[in-house]
Amino acid sequence: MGFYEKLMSLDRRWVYLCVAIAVVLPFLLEEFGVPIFIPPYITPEVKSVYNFVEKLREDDVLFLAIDYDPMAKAELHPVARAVLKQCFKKNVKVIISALSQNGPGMAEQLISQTAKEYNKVDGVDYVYLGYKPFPALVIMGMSQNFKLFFPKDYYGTPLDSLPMMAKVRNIKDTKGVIDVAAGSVADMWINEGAGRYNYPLALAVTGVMAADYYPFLNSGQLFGLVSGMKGAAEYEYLMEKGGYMKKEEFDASRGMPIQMFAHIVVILFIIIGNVGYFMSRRKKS
Amino acid sequence: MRRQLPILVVFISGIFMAIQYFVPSEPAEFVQEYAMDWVIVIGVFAMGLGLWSLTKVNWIKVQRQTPGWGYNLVTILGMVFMLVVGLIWDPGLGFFPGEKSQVSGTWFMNFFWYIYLPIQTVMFSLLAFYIASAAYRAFRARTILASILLVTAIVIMLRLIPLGAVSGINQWLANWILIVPNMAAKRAIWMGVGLGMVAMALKIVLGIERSYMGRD
Amino acid sequence: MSLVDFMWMSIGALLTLFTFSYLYKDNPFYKFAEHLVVGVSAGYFAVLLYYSSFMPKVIDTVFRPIEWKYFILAFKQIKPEYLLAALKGSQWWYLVPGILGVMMWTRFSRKLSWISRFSLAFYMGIGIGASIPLTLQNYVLKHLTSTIQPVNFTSLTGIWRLLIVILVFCTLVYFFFSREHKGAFGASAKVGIWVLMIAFGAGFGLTVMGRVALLAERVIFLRDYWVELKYFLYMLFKYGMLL
Amino acid sequence: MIWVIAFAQEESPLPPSQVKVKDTPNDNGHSLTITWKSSPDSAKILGYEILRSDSPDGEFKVVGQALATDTLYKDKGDKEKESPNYFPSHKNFYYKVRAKTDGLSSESEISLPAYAFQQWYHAGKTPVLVAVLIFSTLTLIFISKAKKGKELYVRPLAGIGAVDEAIGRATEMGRPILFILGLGTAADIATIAGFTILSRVAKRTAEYKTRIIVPCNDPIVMAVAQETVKAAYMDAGRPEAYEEKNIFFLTSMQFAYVAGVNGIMLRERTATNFYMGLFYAESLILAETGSIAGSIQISGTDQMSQLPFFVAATDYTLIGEELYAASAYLGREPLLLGALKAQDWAKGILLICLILGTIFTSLHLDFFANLFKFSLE
Repeated sequence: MGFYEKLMSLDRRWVYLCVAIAVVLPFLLEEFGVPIFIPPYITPEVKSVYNFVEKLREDDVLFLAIDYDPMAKAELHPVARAVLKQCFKKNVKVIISALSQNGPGMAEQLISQTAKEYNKVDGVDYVYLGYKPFPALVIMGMSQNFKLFFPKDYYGTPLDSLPMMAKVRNIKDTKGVIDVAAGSVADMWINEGAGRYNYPLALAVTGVMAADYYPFLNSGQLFGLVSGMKGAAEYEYLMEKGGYMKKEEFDASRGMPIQMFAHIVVILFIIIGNVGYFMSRRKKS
Repeated sequence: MRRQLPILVVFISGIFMAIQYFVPSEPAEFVQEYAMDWVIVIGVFAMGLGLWSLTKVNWIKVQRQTPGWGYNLVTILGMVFMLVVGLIWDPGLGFFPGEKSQVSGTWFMNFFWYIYLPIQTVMFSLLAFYIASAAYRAFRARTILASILLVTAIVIMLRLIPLGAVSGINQWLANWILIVPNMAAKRAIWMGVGLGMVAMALKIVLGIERSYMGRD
Repeated sequence: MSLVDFMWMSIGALLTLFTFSYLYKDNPFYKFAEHLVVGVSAGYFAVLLYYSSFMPKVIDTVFRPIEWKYFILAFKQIKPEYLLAALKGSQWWYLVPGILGVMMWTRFSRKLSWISRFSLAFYMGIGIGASIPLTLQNYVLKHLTSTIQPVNFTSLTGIWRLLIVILVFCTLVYFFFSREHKGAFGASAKVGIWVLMIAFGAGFGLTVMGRVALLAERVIFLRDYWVELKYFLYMLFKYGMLL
Repeated sequence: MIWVIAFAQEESPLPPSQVKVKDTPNDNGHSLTITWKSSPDSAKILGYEILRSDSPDGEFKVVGQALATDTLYKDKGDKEKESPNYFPSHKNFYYKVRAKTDGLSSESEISLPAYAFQQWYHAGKTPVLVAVLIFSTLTLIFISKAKKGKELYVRPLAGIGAVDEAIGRATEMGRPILFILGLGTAADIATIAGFTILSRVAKRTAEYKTRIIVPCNDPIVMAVAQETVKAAYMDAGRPEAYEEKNIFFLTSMQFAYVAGVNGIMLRERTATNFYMGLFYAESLILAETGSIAGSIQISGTDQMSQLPFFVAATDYTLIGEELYAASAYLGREPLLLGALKAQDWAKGILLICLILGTIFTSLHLDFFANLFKFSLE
């Protein structure tokens, strides 16, 4: 068997070995204190979400919808956290809702933790509305008046008594909505929310869902889209470049080297196989 | 009769359920819920058959001491152990133990967490290796079709690898593939599958296809 | 972490390694793990089915509501009206599927096994019948309506929509069975199979990420175990020195 | 804060008018639909409250809320008498609608009474019913045509052509054939398509005297598979060769089942593997293990997400609809081929609707697309 034929019929255990190395290597390097970081390619749809928040001025209000449950935490938590950090650092005010049934507790943890980091006060710098069932209805309601479904916030304080809510009556009074969602709530924000009441909307969704939402990006119904772990890693990188985040705080980006290496391994083996195929065919002819 | 009558039963129950779908009234609703329970209850009793089959196949090997019969014994013991702790030992509340067997720390749940789940998740994660070896083995540009398959797969995978300006074009191409040809193929497959499924269902209900119902 | 938890986690880690060893080649460790998981999971599922389906659908509907006091009296004193009182709360009609279920067990006997065909017939008939309208609705009509979109030549969205319609058309043409793929018909079918291959390539490429994440998760599990193990060995060593 | 005070000084809003109640259509008779004309002050109101009573001078209780832009509300309850949310049929109810601002409100006049009753036909599902009727008629027409002995052409399918060759290969090698019916239940149509293919394959293995192994993931699937194979052996005239122990149950849990099947492939060294039915993530594990064991593999599934892996890792794949057509191809029975012709006609109709629909919709004539729109409400 010639060299090229051998390239075509490598024992598959070599492939396994390379995949194993690609996955284990980043862990080992981290163990020895040399974490790898490869700057990702920044897609325009993530960049536009970042820029949107970046352009907000002090005391502007952003609406952040946290519509996922702990099942999708690994993929979506990093984006939600990054957006919150960016806002808090810029002194942008945030209103947050959590319309996924098992999500509110998790969202509360994230918010109070991040707020503590930046010394932000509930009711002054941010408001957490919490959960109400029937998301489509709640979204329409919030677009008209927050008090319709949330006379009180998550902690039981009447909205009227929150200084921050004096200026904002409904979502249209905010600068826009960033919805971090796993599941059909994203569709409801597009159709029932931004579609009816016409405010800027961006989505952050899981990797599996992303393909379904690109058409909305093209048609202009969304101004940005962050898809899964990869989008989150891009966002974190932008945050780092903008000085909002340190590399040690990275969350999604830590998993990315593994993904990159594994993808490179797969592509390399496809190339090896094809080089072997073409060269051995050329030799024959 | 042993074959015709069951096929008649399929016909009647099939037509009945198909019509029921268009009737919103309360009796129809009751019938639908009741019929779904039939399916569940028959399935539960059938589990007895399944366990019997698993035991028999393995027990024959143990009895004849065919090579590797020890492993077959492991299967039987594992199954019997789970049944015993799950139904009798762990709940410890007599005949109607409710959901007590789900309590963590019991033998039943420990076996689930530390024996069943690790093996199951590892089997699942083997896919990471297999997806690489399958790509290596199958993605050869032998024909036009194989080349298309290979190129699109690479375009999609390259999204994750930063390549400067190339990434920009690649990203656009990948998104286009996902929202145009990918979407079109999915819709066409689903519509075709829908027609195929209904045709198959009609053939069964009307008794044209009866190869599954045995002989007299 | 308590010692008991540590022991269980060790079993989990060991079985993880056993199963991974299969990648190199089939071996006794994998064989053991495989046979064990088949038995344990079959037993697990049966127990689950017992509590989640048999109890609520048979015991709780038919038997639990029976007033056994009256039931026994009815036979002792031969008074049928007591029987009625005993059965008052019972949803006795759930006995029908129960009987069909028991009929499945005639398969244990070679001679009577044909009786089980009635249970199978109900099972399949109900499932198939219900799926006829549902399939046409959810597979055919739904995707037909979502493909029909206004197209135009002035925006990218409009052009892509038109392209989707054309590609759906070609792909469906590929699935025609009773016409030879020749001429224009054959050309569309050819485009159709290309579209299919593009979609399959995309599907393949998209899945890699999720699968790699699963593997990474297992590596994290083993790494966490390694930390525990180091601690355990350290403690063992320390106390060993003391002794 | 200024905003709050400004609100409190407002006068109460004008009430909504023309409150009408009627039975909610297409339901089981435990719901009423209330409609109204929105309040002239709809710009400043927060929303509406819907109130219900069983007599015009009785106590009205709030049963629901609606948005300021709404003019319709469905008052829906449970059918169980024991439920606290029980909504009786055939009982008259009166309604009022209350417009609400921050602290103030005003009520509409009381509606005329109405009662809820059940329907015997769901009008929203008419497009589905029409589709079922058209498709059934087509099938019946072409089957009766086929009965008259009309010859039908079917184009060749690669996967089907390979079946005989694959069985022959197993026979030559003296090794068994493995048939996997996937993870579906016997009520899933993909699995049933698997049975119909199994029947034809088993008939040939009976003729060739080759062993066929069918490990199952569901006990009922096992029972049906046993019936199928037994009948196939009888048809082939070799009932004595049928062995029930080759069609057995493994386990119902996905990856435990895969582990078991992997073991069978490697140790029985199956020459040919068939995968026909409903498959999920395990598809690639099965196909790769089969390829390690050196088996010829023929697969078929309707699961879009798994087709890429079958296409890449097995030798032949029946894509989507082809899985359902396979039994007709293998059996060559005229009736089944007739049904295939009906499928093609249905596809033709679908294509015409697609093109016409796109043209009409692009010209802003929505009536055509609306013909296919069903509603489950």
